[in-house]
Amino acid sequence: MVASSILVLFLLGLTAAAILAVASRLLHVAEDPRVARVEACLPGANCGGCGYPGCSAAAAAVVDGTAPAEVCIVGNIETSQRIAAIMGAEVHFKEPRVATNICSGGDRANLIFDYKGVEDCRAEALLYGGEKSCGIGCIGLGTCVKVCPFNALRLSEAGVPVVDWNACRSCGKCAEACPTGAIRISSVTSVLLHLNQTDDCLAPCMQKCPAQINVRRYIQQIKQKDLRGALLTIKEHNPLPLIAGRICPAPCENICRRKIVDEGVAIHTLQRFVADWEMQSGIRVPLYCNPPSGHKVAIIGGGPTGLSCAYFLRRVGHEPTIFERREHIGGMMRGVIPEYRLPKKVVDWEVQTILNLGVETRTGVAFGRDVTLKDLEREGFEAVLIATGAWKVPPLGIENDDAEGVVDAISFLERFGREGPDMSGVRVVVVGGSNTAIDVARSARRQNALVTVLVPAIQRKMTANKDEVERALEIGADLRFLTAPLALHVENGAVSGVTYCDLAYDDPGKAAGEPKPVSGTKAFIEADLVVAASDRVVDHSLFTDADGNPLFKRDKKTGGVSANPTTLQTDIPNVFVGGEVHTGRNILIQAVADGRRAARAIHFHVTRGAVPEPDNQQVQVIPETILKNMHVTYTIPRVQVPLTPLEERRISFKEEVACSISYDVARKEASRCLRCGLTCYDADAGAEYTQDDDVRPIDRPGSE
Amino acid sequence: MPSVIKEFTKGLWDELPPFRVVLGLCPTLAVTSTAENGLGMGAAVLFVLTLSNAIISALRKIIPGKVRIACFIVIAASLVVAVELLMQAYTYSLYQRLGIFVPLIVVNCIILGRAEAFASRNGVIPSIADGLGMGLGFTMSLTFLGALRETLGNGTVFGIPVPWEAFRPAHLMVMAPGAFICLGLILAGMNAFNRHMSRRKGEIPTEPKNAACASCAACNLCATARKEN
Amino acid sequence: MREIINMIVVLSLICAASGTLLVNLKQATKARIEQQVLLNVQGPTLMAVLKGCDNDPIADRKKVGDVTLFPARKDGKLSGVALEAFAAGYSGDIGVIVGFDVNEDKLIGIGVTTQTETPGVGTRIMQQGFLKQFRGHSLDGLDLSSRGGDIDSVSGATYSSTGAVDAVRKALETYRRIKPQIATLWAS
Amino acid sequence: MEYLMLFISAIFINNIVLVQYLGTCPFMGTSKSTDVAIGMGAAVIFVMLMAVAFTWPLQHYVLTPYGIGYLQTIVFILVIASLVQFVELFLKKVIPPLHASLGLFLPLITTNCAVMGVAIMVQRGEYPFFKALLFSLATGLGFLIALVIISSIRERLDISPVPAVFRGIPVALITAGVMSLVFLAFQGMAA
Repeated sequence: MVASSILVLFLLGLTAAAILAVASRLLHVAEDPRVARVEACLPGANCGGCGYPGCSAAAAAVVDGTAPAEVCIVGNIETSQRIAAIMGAEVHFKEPRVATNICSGGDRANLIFDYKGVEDCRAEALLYGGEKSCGIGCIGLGTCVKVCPFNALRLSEAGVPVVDWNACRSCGKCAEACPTGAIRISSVTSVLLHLNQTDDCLAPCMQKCPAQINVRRYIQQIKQKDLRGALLTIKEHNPLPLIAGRICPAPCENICRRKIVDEGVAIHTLQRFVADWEMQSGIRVPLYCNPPSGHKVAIIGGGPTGLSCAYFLRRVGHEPTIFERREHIGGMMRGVIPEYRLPKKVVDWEVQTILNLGVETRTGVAFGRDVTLKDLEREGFEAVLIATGAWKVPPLGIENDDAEGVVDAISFLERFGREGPDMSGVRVVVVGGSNTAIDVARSARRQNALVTVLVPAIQRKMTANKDEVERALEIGADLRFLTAPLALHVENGAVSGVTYCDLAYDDPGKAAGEPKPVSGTKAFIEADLVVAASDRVVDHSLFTDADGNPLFKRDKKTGGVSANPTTLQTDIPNVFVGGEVHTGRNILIQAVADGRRAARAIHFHVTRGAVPEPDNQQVQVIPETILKNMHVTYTIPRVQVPLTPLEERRISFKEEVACSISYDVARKEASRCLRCGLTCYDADAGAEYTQDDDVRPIDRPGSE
Repeated sequence: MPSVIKEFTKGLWDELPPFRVVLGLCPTLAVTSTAENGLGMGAAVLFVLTLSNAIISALRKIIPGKVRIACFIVIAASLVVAVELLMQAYTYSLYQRLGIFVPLIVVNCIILGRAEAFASRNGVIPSIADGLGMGLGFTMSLTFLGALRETLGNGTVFGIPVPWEAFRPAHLMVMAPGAFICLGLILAGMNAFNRHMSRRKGEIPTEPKNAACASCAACNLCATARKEN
Repeated sequence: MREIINMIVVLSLICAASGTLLVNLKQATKARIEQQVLLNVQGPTLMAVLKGCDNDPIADRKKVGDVTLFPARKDGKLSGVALEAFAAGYSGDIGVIVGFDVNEDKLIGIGVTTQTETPGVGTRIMQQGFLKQFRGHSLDGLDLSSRGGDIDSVSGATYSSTGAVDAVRKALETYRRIKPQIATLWAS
Repeated sequence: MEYLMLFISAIFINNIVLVQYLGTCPFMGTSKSTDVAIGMGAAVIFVMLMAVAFTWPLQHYVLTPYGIGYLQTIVFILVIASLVQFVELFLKKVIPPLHASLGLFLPLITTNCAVMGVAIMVQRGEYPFFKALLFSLATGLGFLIALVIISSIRERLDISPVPAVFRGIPVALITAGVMSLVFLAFQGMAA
């Protein structure tokens, strides 16, 4: 037994080892050793996000050349680099991506029924799209959490998923599983260039803002003391918060749901507060930019559109160059808009922030004169954005409108729009009702001139910002509403006075349409200087080819250069147009919005060769988001922006009229925000300020 | 020296098999119909695990990689045969009750798992500490489970009747369904305890990570598990 | 190639080493195991069959040829012997211990030691209803009633009953064959 | 009839996982999705047949004649481990598609006590060769069936409101307990 035991085991071990050894030789499958090495670099989660059935399949594909080194979407750049090193290939930049939840409503949404079933969002969605009345919101059963192979998701207390961005590898499983699209995979590019869609969770303010700023988020961030986050949120869609916070007429505030209860949230005041916080800190919050892609883009015009487009192009990784006719970047924001509304140092700071990202500039170069489309193409620019603005003020179109003493508003503001010669005793007549006209009136008045403005509308219908009109009246400008000049009187070749008539609307109650002259009315006013500020139009003389033929079609409605309204692409495929040169006279935030829209189009043009139309683009305010009744618990008075005292304003250009608000005031104002979703909102907003005297519960009719 | 103590104690709570690290389910379920069986099985595993860890870590430099698993298995199997012989000679009735599960110790994933994960990478002393700790933890768990099932199913602990007259044992608990259900409840209890602890520490309670993976027989052989380590 | 040889050598040597170790352990424990097996496997049945003896039949066992005999003593006097026999049942062998009264030449009783019969069917041969038929049975005419004897088979378990009876008959033959030696075995 | 009874008994009455507790580790580990469960089940059937086919002759022509039955454990596990490794190499070279579908599970099976258990059980039951093969096939089928059932249940459990502390393994174990209870009922069939 002794011998047999030892022998049997020995022989067995020998046979087993021998067979395995021989088998591993004979049955050796010739495998590219690189497959195993590449596979070792991959995370091994077999998530399938790359489109291959697993990590080993992806590794095989990399080795046989059908997949690039950056095949793995969940791996980081190091993964790609290691694979590239094995394959001897160069690694291309892969933009980091992450899952994001767009729904912040959670369990505050109205229920249309009570769901008691399989705990899976997909199952619930089969029943009328889920128990929540909102069709796009998070259902909250956590299917995304269950499918996440990286444990990067959890459900918050409010029942919406929270992404751990350190753990998320953007494999896309959650987005694939989510039946409502509340969770999406986003990247820097997709966030920056996303255009509002009807299936996004859009509060009314976000729909109304031309730049589509995520108002809800940045106001919440202010409330949570995350000013840096708020700034980054604003800068996702608006690179000029300092400027927009000062001169934007804030269409968003007009549509704010809080207006149903008391007054709209002071959205643009808060924006300015955040932007001022950064500027006053003196340190620029770093903005993430993708590394240079090698795509060069020429931007003609250094105004808000050009700056905005350059900013977005640079952040998504392209290399824009701004060509500016004047010596300074900033367009009308710098030099035309007066100092007391928009100080030059603010504009310079903001411009510098953008240029610091790596935007090149060439000043003193005028399009058409110093550089042509051909030159740009030759220099290697793959796309061109025309953003030259609308600088031409049309003549008054009345008798003697070319006499001495008649100037256009832009020239006036450029020449007199800063602390200049004393204009005591000079009688100035301004024609027009736009912001430009009011700026002229205020600047002249501050230099002690006697100012009369002939406004072709009633005060409510003026295109100028309401506040600015107030400011003009405060310092003693004489605004004559519903008037229009008839003729200029000339003495010794110089203008001496203006005759004007009254205007009237067809229906004075509604004040709709263009007011018409009332026959028989006639008045005269003496004038030493007449400033035409009725409108600003696009100067098409810039856009001609060598033979003098126009380069672009003219848009009949706006008078600007015609282009596709979504992509801003002109008839020349690699030339895009944006801002006032496309829309005609418009507000600053529209220019910023156009810059971003153009950047999106240019990005797709240079990377894909074609510009896709966005899906479900939100163009008009979504009707279901306009609520009739709301049940809000507390009313909190809107913040009052402190103003520079009238005395100082009369004599000085330096002081900004509107001053900054304090941190505590800003946070209190932020707490007024109802954090609206598509249909849901926080009824208890501001509950943390109930101790304050000015915060009162709203008596709800029928609640007793 | 403290590290040796750490290797020893981790098996007693942090990586307590099979409750914290779900390993070696077959014997856990099969032989725990009484506390005595559980204790016996645990002791057998303790013996094999400690010695196999010691031998494997001593031989770890000699064993060629390709026949690594085969060598581990032979070593473990030899020890199992030794245990079989010793049990037959000294505790024959226990040997009979444990039946087929004595030779099956060799395929208990704790043995190979520790060999691959620990003994083949560490020195002899830490390996022995690891084996002792894990083995003791396993023994305690099995004895506990056995005592629980014996109480519920038979009304006795180590054959001594529970001093509670009105107690009517549910025979089901010593049969197969009882084994599964008891273990399930204990694991749920562990989860509840962990959540309670992490909540007290102010952490966010997390799902036990990869609980299913840990229960799989072959962590040592499995590509996914290797990458996670 | 060196790697392969190394592989083979190491594995074979480990196997051989473990073989050496185990065979020695086996040798060392052999006697004890044998006794333990008897004590635990045959023991309970044996004691049931040889009820009332005042010695330890396992300790006093003796071998005749390849048959192990267990003596039962009462008041120091040999009263009976028991031996084990096997026969094929429905599935696998059925092991039966048969006790013989040496003084009166009849069966003391039988007990089943090992069986792998169908649970609930064939296993009924282990119940008293079947087993008691053998108690005190004479050495002759022991067979199933279907074959002309007086043992009733367990209904539905004919194969198992046959196996058990076959085993008893084998034991009977052995007993007859070695009976002459029995008296001298425990002479002292 | 005898073989039919053996077959049914091995699949249901003495189901390897739910009644005999063998192979519970892979039963818990690979039952998260039905696809994986089927792959694992198929691989187990295959390896069980192979293991019995190799170990049976070894027991009857080497171990028993030389009186070294006590080495059964070490011999069997060595044979099974080498066999699994060999089969993996073989499939990879000769039948790559089969390797692609079963290959992942093969290494898992080395430490599957169900395979080793069956090899030992056929020896303890002293089955003849053909019967042993049949028995191992039936046992493997029983494993497959149990695995497929529990994986289907667990797929449903994943989307059911299970209390947080029971999520994952605990509820799977309790499910297995209930299934085991059901399989206990088959024992009545034999009586």
